[in-house]
Amino acid sequence: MTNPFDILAPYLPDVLEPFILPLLQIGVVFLGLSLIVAYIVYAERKILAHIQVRLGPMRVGPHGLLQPIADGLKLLLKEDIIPRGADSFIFWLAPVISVMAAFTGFALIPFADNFIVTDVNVGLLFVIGISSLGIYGIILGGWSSNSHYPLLGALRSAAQLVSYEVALGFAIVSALLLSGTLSMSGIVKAQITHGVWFVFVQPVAFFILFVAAIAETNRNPFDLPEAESELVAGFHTEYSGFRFSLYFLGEYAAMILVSSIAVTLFLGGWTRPFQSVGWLDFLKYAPVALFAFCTYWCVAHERKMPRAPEWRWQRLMLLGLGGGAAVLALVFVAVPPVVDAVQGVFWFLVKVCAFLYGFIWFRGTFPRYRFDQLMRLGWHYMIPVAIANTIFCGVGLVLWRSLGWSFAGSLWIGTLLTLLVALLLSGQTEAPEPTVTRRGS
Amino acid sequence: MFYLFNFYVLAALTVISAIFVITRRNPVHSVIFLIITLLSLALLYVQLQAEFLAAVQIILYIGGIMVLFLFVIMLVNLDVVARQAPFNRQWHIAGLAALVLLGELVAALYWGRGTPTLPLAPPTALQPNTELIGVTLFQNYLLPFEIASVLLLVAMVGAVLMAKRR
Amino acid sequence: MAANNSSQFGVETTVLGADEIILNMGPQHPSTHGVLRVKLKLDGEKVASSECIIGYLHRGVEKIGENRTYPQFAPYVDRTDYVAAVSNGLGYCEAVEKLLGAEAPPRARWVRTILTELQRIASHLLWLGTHALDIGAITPLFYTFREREEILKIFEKYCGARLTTHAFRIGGLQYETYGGFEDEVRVFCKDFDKRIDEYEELLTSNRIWVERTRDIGVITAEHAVAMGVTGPILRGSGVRWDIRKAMPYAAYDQFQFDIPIGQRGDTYDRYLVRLEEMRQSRRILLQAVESIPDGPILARVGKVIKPPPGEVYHSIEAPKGELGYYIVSDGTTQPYRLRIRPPSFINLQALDRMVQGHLVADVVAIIGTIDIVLGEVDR
Amino acid sequence: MADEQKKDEAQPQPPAAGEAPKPAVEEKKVAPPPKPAAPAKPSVGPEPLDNELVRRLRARFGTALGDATLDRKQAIVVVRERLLEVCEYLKTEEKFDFLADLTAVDWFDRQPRFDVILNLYSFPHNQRLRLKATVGDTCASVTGVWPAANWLERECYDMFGIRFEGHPNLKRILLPDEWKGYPLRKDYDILKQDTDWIRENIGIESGQ
Repeated sequence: MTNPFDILAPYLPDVLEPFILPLLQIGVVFLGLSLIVAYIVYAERKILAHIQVRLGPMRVGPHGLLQPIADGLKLLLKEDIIPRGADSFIFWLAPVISVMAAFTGFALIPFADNFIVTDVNVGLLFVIGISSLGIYGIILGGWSSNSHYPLLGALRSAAQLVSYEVALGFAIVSALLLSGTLSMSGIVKAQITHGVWFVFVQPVAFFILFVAAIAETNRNPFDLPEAESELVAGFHTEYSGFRFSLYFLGEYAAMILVSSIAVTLFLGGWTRPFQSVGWLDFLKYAPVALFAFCTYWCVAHERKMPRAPEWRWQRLMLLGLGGGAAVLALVFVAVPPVVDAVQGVFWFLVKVCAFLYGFIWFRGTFPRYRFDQLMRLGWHYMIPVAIANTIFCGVGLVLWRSLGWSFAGSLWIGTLLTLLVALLLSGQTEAPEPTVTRRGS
Repeated sequence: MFYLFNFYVLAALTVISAIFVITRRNPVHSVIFLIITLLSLALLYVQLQAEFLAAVQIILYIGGIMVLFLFVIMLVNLDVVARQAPFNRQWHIAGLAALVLLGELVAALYWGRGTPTLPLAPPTALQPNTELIGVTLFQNYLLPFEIASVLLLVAMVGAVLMAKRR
Repeated sequence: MAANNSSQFGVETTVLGADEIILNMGPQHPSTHGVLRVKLKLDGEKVASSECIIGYLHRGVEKIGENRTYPQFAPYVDRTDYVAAVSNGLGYCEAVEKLLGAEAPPRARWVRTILTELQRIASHLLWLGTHALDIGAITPLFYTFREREEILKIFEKYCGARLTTHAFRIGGLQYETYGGFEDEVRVFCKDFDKRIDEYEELLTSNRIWVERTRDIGVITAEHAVAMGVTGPILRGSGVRWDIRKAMPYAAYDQFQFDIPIGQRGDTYDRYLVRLEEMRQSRRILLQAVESIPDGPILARVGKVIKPPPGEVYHSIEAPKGELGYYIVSDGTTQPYRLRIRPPSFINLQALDRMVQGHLVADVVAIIGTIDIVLGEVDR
Repeated sequence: MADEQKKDEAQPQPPAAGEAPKPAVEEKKVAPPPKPAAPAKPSVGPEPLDNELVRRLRARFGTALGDATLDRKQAIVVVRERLLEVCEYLKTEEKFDFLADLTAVDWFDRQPRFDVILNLYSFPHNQRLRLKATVGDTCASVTGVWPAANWLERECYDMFGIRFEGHPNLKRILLPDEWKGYPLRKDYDILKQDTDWIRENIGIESGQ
């Protein structure tokens, strides 16, 4: 549990001591996140493009790798429009709230066992509380634009967030019951002590958390607040330029935040898969494999590029990337402490990325719910199932603690009971039967 | 020193934004200042090392109740005249009440001068206050807690009933 | 709140009574498919009634028709329903042929059938992509456009144009088919069945899709007939009526195909009907491409088209419904009166009944399911 | 070319049943008997029509009907007056349940000036019939008979200025409400367009 920044501690003046280290970490997280967000947008465009048999960005840099930077510059340089009749102060404030709420939450996320800005003992509550402030960015932005599409989008968004927050809360409660602590790193440690990720004993809670997370971040199929066929762009219709990019940043940061929460609560945070299984130790060289693959990919694609001189920079860049990845891979292999040091962050990011991929995948696959259907799903299915799950999780815990049954087994009994409830709830609707006949004429 | 500085900043923020809450003409602005008041209160709780209270304050008041306030204000969509009209018309009575309260406070502080100050608890002693609150609520005061929750339920059902009847 | 809202554009709300609101959609709205403006009267959340305000794209095509000779007007009909230009051309050319008392030679009729069925598929593909997009599924659009591209390539190779093709001439065809035409149609048909399965995989059993379309915008058979609705909407309501069968034109009497019908008359049924129609069109294509007869492609209609006095009404089953041309000739080279019976225009009339009692979000789905092209509604 | 005169092959089935089998290919070759002897070459130009339907109509409405003709094998019946009654009869008794189209033709120097054209279709009989109502500038509205006529009559009013009496909402549909003139009349040409409206509402000078 040594914080890498503690090395600096002796050299700092006493008065500043409590500030410098967190500020450094905040800086790392903030800058890193901004970059990650930019590249998540890139990844989204690329993945969606490949789902939709397109290429996606290809022009700026090799395979469009510099596209996010170009986009960022473009957004910064665009004219900043405040609509006439808008409440300019709130119009200015709203995107800031949105970004702040999303970024502040990361202060409490344990990226690794030694990399967390501040480990508060009510960490989880704080993350949830602060991320729930993000809704103000949406409501106020929609309201202050003085236009109908944004207002409708904001109202929808607020109703949606408030509804799904309940289900989200109940899903979180079951993870809390299992770990017995509100501290984020404590929850991960509880999963290490139990030797099992909570997703394997509380799949229903995980599922509810996942669905609620999609709803909370206004992603497809719950992207009603920004349904472009109905509300143009929802609450940020009137925003342009830098303010718009702030919203964009906030939205994607919120996506990462909820993914991080889900990973911390249910997917074992920074631990590698099956940490208790000794012979899987070779998995710690997964970063090496990843970077080696990057090198291979870069080199392979460089060979496919045209030899024309105007492609020279693109080729050089790709080779440079590949070389960098190769160097990293070599360092990992050559210096074992380094590879051990990045384990936590690596696995954490891998899991978060898997989540984000799911978000993008859904966007490419699903149609959009109607508003009343979304509400019905939330209130009629998600919340009752979440409550049932919490109760049966408690029952399972009692079985485990008092009767001495096995941990996983007793919780699975609870899960099965929850699934029964879910089945009863969903039994009310019948499956669609095809009604179009072709024969005859 | 640092904590003192923090305290004064937060206290000033609380008071000033509270004043803004009642002087703004635009209800949405009032709500925003109310949020700031509540937020700085939450930060004051953090100063007192009552993190749980602070978190609950944020989640419940700021994340929940104030959102509904905003929601209602936007839905009701007061017309322009009503919005321009100040809703704090009873300056005199309010000022009088505030003066009385101030006098009371001053008096209490003045007469209470002699009582010994409470010792500051060492930070470590307060560490697991979440558990403490849990124990207090669910063991020592279980009955009042449950009664309070039933009361809230009754209020909610009543509100739904009244809304339905309309 | 409504300080700076123009009444013309975007959403405008006016509070009428306690729960009555007028909501204005369009003409510049992403999902009204052009410049349709719909005024919705809302009762709380539900739509009480609606009024379509159209004409933003009115170009006076019928008046133009009275001032052009018969062949000169043919390209204009491509611009009415501009996503199904080939079908428009077929209807017009056949109407004028009927007026002349001429008939296109068999080879021309076969090629016309093939191109028109390709156009039906293209039009339905465009509809499917945009309809799914309206309901929030972004991916089908790219899949359907991939296939539509193949069809447009065939059009381009055949007549040099992709969208407003002007593919046919009065009396038959101007161009002989290019080498490999049949093969390309065959290749397209070969893949196309699997491609429809792909769309179905994304949508048909998707729970969200079903919930968004099932029992939305229901129109019963009686109402559909009373409102003059034709095409897939009429068939979705369970009326097995298709002009290709009822009054065969071109070469449709030579091919085997079925007319799919729905039962409930809702958006989901219309979706299934259109998908099945694409499959049936593929069937027609496969039969037609195997049996194209040899022979001339243009009947003897003379250099100057000068029909004897009289009048004719000829209608075909366009992708969107019954597309009719009513032409009155006074014996000169220009029509005395030329009327286009636009399927979109008349189908749009049923919108009011279809949206009543639904939510605003459903209006988007219902406009999508009617499959209008504003160029044809407004002409 | 479809033969649209199949009067005697009645298959009275309600359209709603969805099972109405449509006469397909082979029926086309059966020559409909009531038609006057089919000419060897394609019939072009109007010729008088006298079949069961027309006789029934004449028996019922007498002089309200004008000529009945067959033009390019398509039946046309001229209605001079009592249009609404004729329509109601055709819909209820003769099962012309579908109004395919309603439009008008301006005969400029004729009195009465306009023909209102109603293209009817019967699902049970798979048969079309064209009614031609000769009218001045007012005509009875058939929206009560076929609701589909609503927009079609509005368009007709918009383009020809024919007033449809009894229409629930007779106002312009394609052109702006304040537009002056009726574009499809023969005495309206492009120089007569409403330049004032364009100047006021769009703020440009008309290019004509």
